[in-house]
Amino acid sequence: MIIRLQTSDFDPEREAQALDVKGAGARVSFVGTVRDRAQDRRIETLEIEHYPEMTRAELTRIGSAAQTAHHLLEVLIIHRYGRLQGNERIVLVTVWSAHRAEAFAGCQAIVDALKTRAPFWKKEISPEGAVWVPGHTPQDLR
Amino acid sequence: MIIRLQTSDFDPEREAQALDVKGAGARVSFVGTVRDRAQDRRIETLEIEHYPEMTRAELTRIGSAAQTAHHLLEVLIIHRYGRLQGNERIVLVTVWSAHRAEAFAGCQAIVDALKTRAPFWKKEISPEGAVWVPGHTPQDLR
Amino acid sequence: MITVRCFATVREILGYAMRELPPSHEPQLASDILTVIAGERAADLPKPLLVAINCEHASLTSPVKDGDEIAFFPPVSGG
Amino acid sequence: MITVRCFATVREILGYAMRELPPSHEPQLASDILTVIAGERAADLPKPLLVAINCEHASLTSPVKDGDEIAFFPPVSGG
Repeated sequence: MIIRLQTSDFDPEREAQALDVKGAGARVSFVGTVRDRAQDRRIETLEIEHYPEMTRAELTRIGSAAQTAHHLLEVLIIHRYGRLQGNERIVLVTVWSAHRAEAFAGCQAIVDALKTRAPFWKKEISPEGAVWVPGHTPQDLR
Repeated sequence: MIIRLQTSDFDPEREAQALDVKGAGARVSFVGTVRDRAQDRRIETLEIEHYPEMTRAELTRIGSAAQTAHHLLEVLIIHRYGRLQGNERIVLVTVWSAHRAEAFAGCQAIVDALKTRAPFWKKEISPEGAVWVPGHTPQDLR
Repeated sequence: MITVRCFATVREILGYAMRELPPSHEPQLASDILTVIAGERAADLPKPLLVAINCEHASLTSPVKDGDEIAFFPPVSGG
Repeated sequence: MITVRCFATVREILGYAMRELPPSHEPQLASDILTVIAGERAADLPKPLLVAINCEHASLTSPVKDGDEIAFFPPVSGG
């Protein structure tokens, strides 16, 4: 499993190729990008704050849980932080498995968990000002 | 919507970048590769036969149906045919949407439909001989 | 004319990929075309046998008319 | 010592990202730490308020001991 937290952009295909996973019939990737509009505001910049030590630990837990639950052969998670512009890539989740159903389920489980459990917070900066993006609270943390 | 049928390999990221879809927060990709083993046989070559005119028509129908059902902003399907080696890429399905749940559901719907509706047939060639891969029959075509 | 196309195991069993048939004067179904082209070898063909007419999935009970292209093939495995 | 970390709106409201607190001689819960650091401003903090202890999600009723790192933050939005 590869977990990377970085400020710089990434090439999804090059990152996946570098892992060179053999025997996987299916590979599913999710790429999340910064939205460039929210309601009627044009988003100039997205500031992503995170809790570095916990982010790494939590992403590792999320990846491991999905790997076990969905029989994934390999998991790659890259998440950016810092200042991003509209339409820039934020996150890559790529998983490999023998069968397609497991790959889809495993990738989606990781992306869903990222949204609700990974300690990132986003502030959207538009010409009208800065707004924190409302977060998500999973049932077990309420 | 882009549908491509070809004998040559492809670079999933370059193909996706070329489409340059704006306003999509989520992109989900499926890459299918040739398995290199089946039961205990080592697969040397996979021969993919198809029905070119119908393949193009059917992939267009499959992509359009998913685009409507899952609010996809764009759909890219590349499927190879001819002779492939173990671990080579066979198929790429990439979809873009505003939200992640739609992107996952849309991509999976297309991949599932490919398996049961797109007129491709595969023959696995191993040192022990050639074996047609059993196909799938969707409920409505029985 | 009616164009008949055969793929995969159907092509291997019947021994050709394409042929043309003159249309009948009577209304014809896909199953009638199959009887003409397969004859006694119909029993050797894969089951289920899939049918497409003019590049769309159809069935053995679908009507076939002059100018149509009809295809017979085993279950598919795309992706 | 107990390390307290604050993120996002919690950091903005309380005005710092990190501080250290001497541990109490009595058993302490996360809610006790919150009372010490937030005081009257507790009402201004986001609801729900999330808690992590030693980089794992926890709750306001989780125990905190000497050497622990406790963090307070609003609901997250990764991905």
